Amino acid sequence: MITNIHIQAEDFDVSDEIAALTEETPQTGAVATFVGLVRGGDDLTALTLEHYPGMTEQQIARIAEDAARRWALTGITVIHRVGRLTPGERIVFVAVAAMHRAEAFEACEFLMDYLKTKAPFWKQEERGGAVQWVEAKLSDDAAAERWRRR
Amino acid sequence: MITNIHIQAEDFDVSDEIAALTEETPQTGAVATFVGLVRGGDDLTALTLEHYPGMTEQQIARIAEDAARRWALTGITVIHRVGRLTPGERIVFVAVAAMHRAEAFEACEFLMDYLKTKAPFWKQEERGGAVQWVEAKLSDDAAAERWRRR
Amino acid sequence: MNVLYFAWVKQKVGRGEEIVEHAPALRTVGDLAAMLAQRGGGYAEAFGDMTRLRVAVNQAHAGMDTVLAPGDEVAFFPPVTGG
Amino acid sequence: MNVLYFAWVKQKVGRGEEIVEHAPALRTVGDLAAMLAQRGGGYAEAFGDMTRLRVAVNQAHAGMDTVLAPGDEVAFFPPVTGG
Repeated sequence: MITNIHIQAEDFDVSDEIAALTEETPQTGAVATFVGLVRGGDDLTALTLEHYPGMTEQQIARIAEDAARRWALTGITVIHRVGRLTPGERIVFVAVAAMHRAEAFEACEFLMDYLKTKAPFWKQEERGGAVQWVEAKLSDDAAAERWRRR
Repeated sequence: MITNIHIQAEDFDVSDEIAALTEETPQTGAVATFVGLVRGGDDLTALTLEHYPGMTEQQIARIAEDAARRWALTGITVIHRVGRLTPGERIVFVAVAAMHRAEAFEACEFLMDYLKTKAPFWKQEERGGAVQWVEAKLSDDAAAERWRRR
Repeated sequence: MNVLYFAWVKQKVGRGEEIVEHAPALRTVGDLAAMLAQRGGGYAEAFGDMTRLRVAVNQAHAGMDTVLAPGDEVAFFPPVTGG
Repeated sequence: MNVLYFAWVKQKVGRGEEIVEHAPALRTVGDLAAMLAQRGGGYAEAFGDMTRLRVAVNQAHAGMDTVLAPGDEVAFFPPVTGG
């Protein structure tokens, strides 16, 4: 099992990340990925993301280990950007490689639900000149919660 | 809703395909993708894929329309390669863009289940010198079947 | 009618497509399959057990009892194994 | 102890981190938060309603009754809003 976790200001290339994940695991048959983008509209000018250096990486590593225990996986990559991002820019990337697709899809969704609800990131929105911290959403909590019952 | 469907011998670039899908839809916040690779091991030398030109494209277009009716999506790309492919090569790609991640994930998995079970593709395996047609798997049928009940 | 063959059906009959004249005796897909099986050789092998085959008429999934018309495109193939 | 602040907590208290000497009166996270609230100003705003805050001790999620020790890293922040 390969695990890559990066918290970074820089953008990433999805093709390169998938290649890095699958090149060393010839048994991989399926790669499920997720790319989160800054959604335009509603006058949004930019998002600024902050994290807790050290704890964030550690928490994501723990979640990745948990996923690897639940499903038969060959690799996981998680990239989360921080800093100021404008509409259309990539924020988050999760790729899960496995022999079969069902495992790859489930683990990818599981990791995203946890990143959204448990990993220490905070988001600030700029609309026009005004800047405001984003409040946590209950729908995201519900998405993460469903994995407990399994 | 943007829909791109390609049956082709050539390889594709995942980053380019995601960019093409999201560039014109600023409301997209989530892109779920799936990449299927020729799995190495078991002495597999190559796969050769055949399709039913015309019917295959038409069936996939219909499945994409069905997905767009079931979930709030902003775009779908399906690429399926045909011809001879060796271990590690990409066979199939599905990308689903949506405002929110749950819809993108579900529709991506739905499309993959249908591609595996209903779209007119046939796969031949080469192991050593021997060439053999792949038999349809019941587990794939079960995966596609679960979408009927929803 | 244009009759198409895919995968191992194509290999057994030795061709990818052929023209078969529509006739009263070929009312349904089942009639056409039975006629093809009677040709013997690779055709008999391909069409001997119709439970192993799937069929499409005019690019839509069909069955043995689907009624044929002049100009139809009829395709015979094994269960699909995509992705 | 090293005390860290993130997001709007950091903005209200006007700094990202500070050293707070461990003391018998600061037995738990709740004691530390109450002491910080009593400083008034931005601290009072940030720590006035502890239900709005989350806390980690040594980079693990913790609660108001978590017991503190010298050298602990204590972080206060709002509920997370990642991805």
